[in-house]
Amino acid sequence: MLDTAKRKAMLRQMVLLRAFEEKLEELYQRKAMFGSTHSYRGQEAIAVGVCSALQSSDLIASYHRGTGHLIAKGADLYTLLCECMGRAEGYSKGRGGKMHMGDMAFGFIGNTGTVGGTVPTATGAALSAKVRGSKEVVISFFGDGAANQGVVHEAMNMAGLWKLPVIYVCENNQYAMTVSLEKSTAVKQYSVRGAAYGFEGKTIDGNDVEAVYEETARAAAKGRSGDGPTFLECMTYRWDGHFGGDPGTAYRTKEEIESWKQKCPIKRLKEKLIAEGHLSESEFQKTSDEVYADLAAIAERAEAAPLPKKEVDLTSIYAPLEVSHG
Amino acid sequence: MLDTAKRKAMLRQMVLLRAFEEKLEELYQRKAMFGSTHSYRGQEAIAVGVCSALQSSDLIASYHRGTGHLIAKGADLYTLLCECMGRAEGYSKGRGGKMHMGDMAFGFIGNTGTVGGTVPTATGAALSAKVRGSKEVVISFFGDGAANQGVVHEAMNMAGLWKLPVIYVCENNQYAMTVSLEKSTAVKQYSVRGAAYGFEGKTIDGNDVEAVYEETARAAAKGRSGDGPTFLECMTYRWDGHFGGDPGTAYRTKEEIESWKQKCPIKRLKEKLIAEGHLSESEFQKTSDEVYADLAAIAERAEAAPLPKKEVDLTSIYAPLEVSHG
Amino acid sequence: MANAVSVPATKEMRMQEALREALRSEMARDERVFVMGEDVGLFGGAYGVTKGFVQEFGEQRVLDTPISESAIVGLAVGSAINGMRPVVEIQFADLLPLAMDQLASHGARYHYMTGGRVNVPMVIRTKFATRAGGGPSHSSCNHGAFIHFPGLKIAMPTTPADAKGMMLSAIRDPNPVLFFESHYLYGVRGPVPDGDYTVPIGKAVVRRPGKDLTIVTCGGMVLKADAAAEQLQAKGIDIEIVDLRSLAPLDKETILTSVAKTKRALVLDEGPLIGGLSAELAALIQENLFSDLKGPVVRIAAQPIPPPHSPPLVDAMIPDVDQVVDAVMRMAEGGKLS
Amino acid sequence: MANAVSVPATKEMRMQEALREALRSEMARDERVFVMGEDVGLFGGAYGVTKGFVQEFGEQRVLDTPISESAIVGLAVGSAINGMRPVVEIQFADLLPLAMDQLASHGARYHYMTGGRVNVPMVIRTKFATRAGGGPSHSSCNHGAFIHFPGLKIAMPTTPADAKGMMLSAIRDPNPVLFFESHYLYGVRGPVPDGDYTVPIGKAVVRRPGKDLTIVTCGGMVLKADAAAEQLQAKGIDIEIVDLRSLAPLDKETILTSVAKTKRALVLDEGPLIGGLSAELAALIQENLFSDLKGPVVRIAAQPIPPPHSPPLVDAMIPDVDQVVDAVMRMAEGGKLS
Ligand SMILES: Cc1ncc(C[n+]2csc(CCOP(=O)(O)OP(=O)(O)O)c2C)c(N)n1
Ligand SMILES: Cc1ncc(C[n+]2csc(CCOP(=O)(O)OP(=O)(O)O)c2C)c(N)n1
Ligand SMILES: [Mg+2]
Ligand SMILES: [Mg+2]
Repeated sequence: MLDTAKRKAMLRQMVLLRAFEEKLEELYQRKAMFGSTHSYRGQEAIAVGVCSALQSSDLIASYHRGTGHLIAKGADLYTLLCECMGRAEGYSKGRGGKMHMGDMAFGFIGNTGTVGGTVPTATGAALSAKVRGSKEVVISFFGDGAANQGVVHEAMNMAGLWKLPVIYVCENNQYAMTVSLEKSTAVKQYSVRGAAYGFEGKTIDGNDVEAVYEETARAAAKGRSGDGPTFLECMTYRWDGHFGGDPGTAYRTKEEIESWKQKCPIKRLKEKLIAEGHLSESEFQKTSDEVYADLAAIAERAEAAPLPKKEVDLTSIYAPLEVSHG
Repeated sequence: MLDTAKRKAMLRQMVLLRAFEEKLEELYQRKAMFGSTHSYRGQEAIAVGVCSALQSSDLIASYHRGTGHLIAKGADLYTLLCECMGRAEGYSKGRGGKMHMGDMAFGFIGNTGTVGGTVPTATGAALSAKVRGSKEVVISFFGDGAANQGVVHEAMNMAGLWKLPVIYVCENNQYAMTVSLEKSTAVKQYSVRGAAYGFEGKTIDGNDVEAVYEETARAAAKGRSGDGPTFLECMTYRWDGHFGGDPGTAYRTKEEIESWKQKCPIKRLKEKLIAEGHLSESEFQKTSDEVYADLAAIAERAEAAPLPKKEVDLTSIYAPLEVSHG
Repeated sequence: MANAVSVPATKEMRMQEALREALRSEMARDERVFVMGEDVGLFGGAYGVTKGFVQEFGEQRVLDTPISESAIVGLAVGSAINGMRPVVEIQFADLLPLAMDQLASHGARYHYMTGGRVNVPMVIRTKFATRAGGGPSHSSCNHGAFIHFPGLKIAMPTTPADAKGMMLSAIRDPNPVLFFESHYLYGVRGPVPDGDYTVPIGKAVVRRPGKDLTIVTCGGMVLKADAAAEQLQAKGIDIEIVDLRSLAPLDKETILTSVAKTKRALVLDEGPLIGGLSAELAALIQENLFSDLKGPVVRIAAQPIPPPHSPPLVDAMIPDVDQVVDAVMRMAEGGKLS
Repeated sequence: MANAVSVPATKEMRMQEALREALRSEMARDERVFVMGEDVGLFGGAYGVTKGFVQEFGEQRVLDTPISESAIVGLAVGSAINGMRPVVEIQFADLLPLAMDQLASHGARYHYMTGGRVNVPMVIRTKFATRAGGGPSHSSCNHGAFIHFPGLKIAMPTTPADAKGMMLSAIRDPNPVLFFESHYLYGVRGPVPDGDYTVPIGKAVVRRPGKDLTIVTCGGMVLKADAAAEQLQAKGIDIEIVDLRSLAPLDKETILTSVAKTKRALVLDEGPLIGGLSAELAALIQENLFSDLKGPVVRIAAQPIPPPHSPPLVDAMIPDVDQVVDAVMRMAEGGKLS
């Protein structure tokens, strides 16, 4: 069972993830952020539950709705905000924006804007872990819409075949842009697809951060001991539109959105901790205020940071040759 | 139940398919055939069982091991042999060879040498049938190895979603080139994948032509009445190597090959008809001799047919514009 | 009637609207035409081109698809072979590589490789343009790769009128047509002829006549070429602009006729420099008109890097008006280049 | 020691053997190197390059894969990012479009788009060549499309020695290297230096020195160029042949130095004519050396059609020696082309 300190840390993390998306939305509105946002509000329990169950040597691969995963895995907020704002000090020096980053220094393989595109990357990282005999476990985060990409199928078949230490975390927020689940797939739950590749598939409540933690921990232990992949389908909902500027109401009813806001993962853990006597409303408020204030200060610094120079460095497309071949 | 005449016709067809592969092998050995062969010997019950259950307006899409499907669907033997030998009068005027043909005149959508490549094509043809409200059913033939291609997954998901009149006939001959099933997939039977796309998947004995017929007829009726696709996995074995020149013994034991030869689909139906008193050994021999002799005569004609001219027609890559858009 | 000379009636509209008008009228006219793609239904397509279609034509003919680019194109090929005229939306050009095999090795080759027995009358619409905020997966200009695959026709209209006219031609063409729509041009308004107005695939147009130097270009770059030509006019240099409109087949005649006249050519492309459209144009022109040319064919294209995210990096990558003006000044002034 | 001047010891071998030697020694030297692909295990790869590897290095380092080109490349990318040095076999170039997204939009872009934080040291080996019996899905030459995607390095060795030397360089390169192996050259024998012999990626070589005209080419076409040069020598025309060896990055210096000297250039490519390597070379040369050139850069490339099946059609499609000889005669004889 999770101890109180850990649960409080997870609560704080979820607040941070939410604060981050709200900050991005504000920057987007002010046109301080280039490109679009893809708000993670409502889905925080998944990134936090999963990443809290990992060891620091474990790895994650992410996707377009990826800011939450990165922060939960340990990204530096200033560097991340710089990248969102196209600053030279961003993770990708402004080249990638928030959809295109990667930094193995904190176990972040990468994300891209191609739906499903990093599922094979994550699977390949797990193959490396297996071949090297390391004990790393790799998380492959992706959305429900990504589950229908061909390369996802191909990668999962290989993972099942070679019993790779990878956990497929499908964040089923029930929509791919404007297309609802029932319009894009004939199955009720994507977790049935685990069986198509010879491994376990399970659907869980993605708004229950403790459940996400527990299932991840179990799947990770399984992966580490050579028992292969797990497909974890986490049912959830995005509160906001698909991207900045999309109110998200053309294809979803107000009632549906409202009903899911009631299932807020932050509210849920907070109320539980209060009910258990481990937290007070004012203590929560204080934490939350701190998180928001710290973030605001960092964002201000990032906004003041310089843009890259207007120049093309043609050598930037290749990594330099290593001097010695050992 | 199948009447005797039909079963005798199917027997004759299977003999023809076998004779055809043996003819190709002979042409290949003499270098009269360009490119490689992909022998269908041992798998004849599938093409014949499936195509015998179809109406002439139904369609098939095929793959590299495709000569059997085409003949069973009604291809002209002379034109087909011409194509195998790169002759100008071949189905594709010598452009495609036996792996690249198509002729809607007999319901043949096409085949290509890209493993899995025609599964979406077949599925799209079924989409057309549905949108037009025609009663066509489409057969998508492919091998076990093809089942792991991404586009196959994508197409099947759409077929399940839109309840398309398509039957996925997976000819599981247990090897993809030299790679055995257990080295390329974690599932025991590919038919479990039907469930991953919300439709029925079934594994049947692919060497039992009557079973193949019955299951196809059932699945076709289902497709015609709007109840969507079926995944029919037909267990079988190729007697020969993967392609001309491959003895097929580096990755398979002699015993395994021999045991499957005992399960010969032709022998099976023939012995059954004899046991039932509907056929005699000599009658069978006569049929068989006829088939071989006819084919030999056609092959001789095809071999004498001219090659295409050594010239490039740059206009050949586009279909000409239609005169009126009326 | 008094007014016997018919002046074609036109309406001002944006490119999206022109495309919508073409698609809509063709769906009404020909029931084989249907639309499929991600978010083309309720949402009306990522850029609103199919807005209202699902209401008008129903879900059977306006199909929202799963996120499966390869099968989207593959099913379009199959439905085209079996009698339909699919018009597919791929949300942006960066996603075309996902469908490359179905597009370039299947759709584009069926006619040829079946000896002409099978036709694939389909249209693949996609948006492109390198722009800030898009980044490496959302703003690639990869049309230059597709001209290398025989069997595809490729359209890239610049004006709303051409968008309508070429879309009608594309849908009616018995071949696969890859239809590139520039992000920059979606919002630009222009007159569009009413009714059944078609513009042939495979014909370029002289967008601006001039005598001193030809700029061969297409898509959004036509506007930059024109802005450069205005500045150059003021300096006494008279630019002719050839707008390709179709990248495959290329209209060699229009290109070569123009350059034979001006004797100087600059090719301007939004795609990356190496091995793309700009290379083909330069190679073609010098091959045919070497002795007429007063200097080398100069290429201005995007820098050969993946499309970046941050505005200054994008600005440094894609060709701009000043760059064109400067290059022309160098070409015209003599010295090594003349 | 008596013999102080070291003459590098060589062995005669075929290109497959040279590739096998390079791969094998590198797998022995560096345990991060592993091999994956269809039929690379027991079968030793479709062309025997990895014969014996599974016995020597075990199934962990020699992985037979399912038929899933996109994920094969995608897993290679992921394993490379996570510390391995994958060497992938894609059975033939026609299958690369299936993996185009993972190759060109993922593998090729990670380094750039992560601001240099992530490297993808992988090699993708593939076979190519248009030849009778292959047909539209088994004999495409599509290298010309890949040069258009920034971030890939592309190798195409001609000799067994280069095959070995470039394979060693490719495996050690921290970038994705697409390695094209010509079907025609697999069987050609040549001397291969023993030991740790490397040839840099990005450096062309003058394969035959000459003074009258430069043929810029690569892969199997180098042999045709050489045969043509022999015939031309007899007619008094002295050909210089530049063998590119690397298509990305292109070795502009070697190309331009040669043409600056000979003042005439013919580019010869096995890929289809439009928008590929031959276009890039012609554009590049005329752009840089226009005033030195005595005539246009002439392109000889495959006809822009899908690769056909029947021998006469193939023969008509791909460049042959006579065609090169004729073109050179026309270029050299004056008249319109000189
Ligand atoms: C391969 C690909 N196809 C289409 C798109 C356009 N697109 C961006 S996000 C998205 C929906 C993704 O849905 P899902 O995977 O469920 O993730 P979510 O946005 O719901 O988190 C689409 C269609 C894309 N980026 N990549
Ligand atoms: C996409 C693709 N990958 C690889 C190949 C090379 N190849 C040709 S046939 C084949 C095996 C196919 O196996 P399967 O689908 O089981 O069909 P079978 O040959 O057993 O009938 C392979 C790997 C190919 N033609 N296409
Ligand atoms: Mg979703
Ligand atoms: Mg098989």
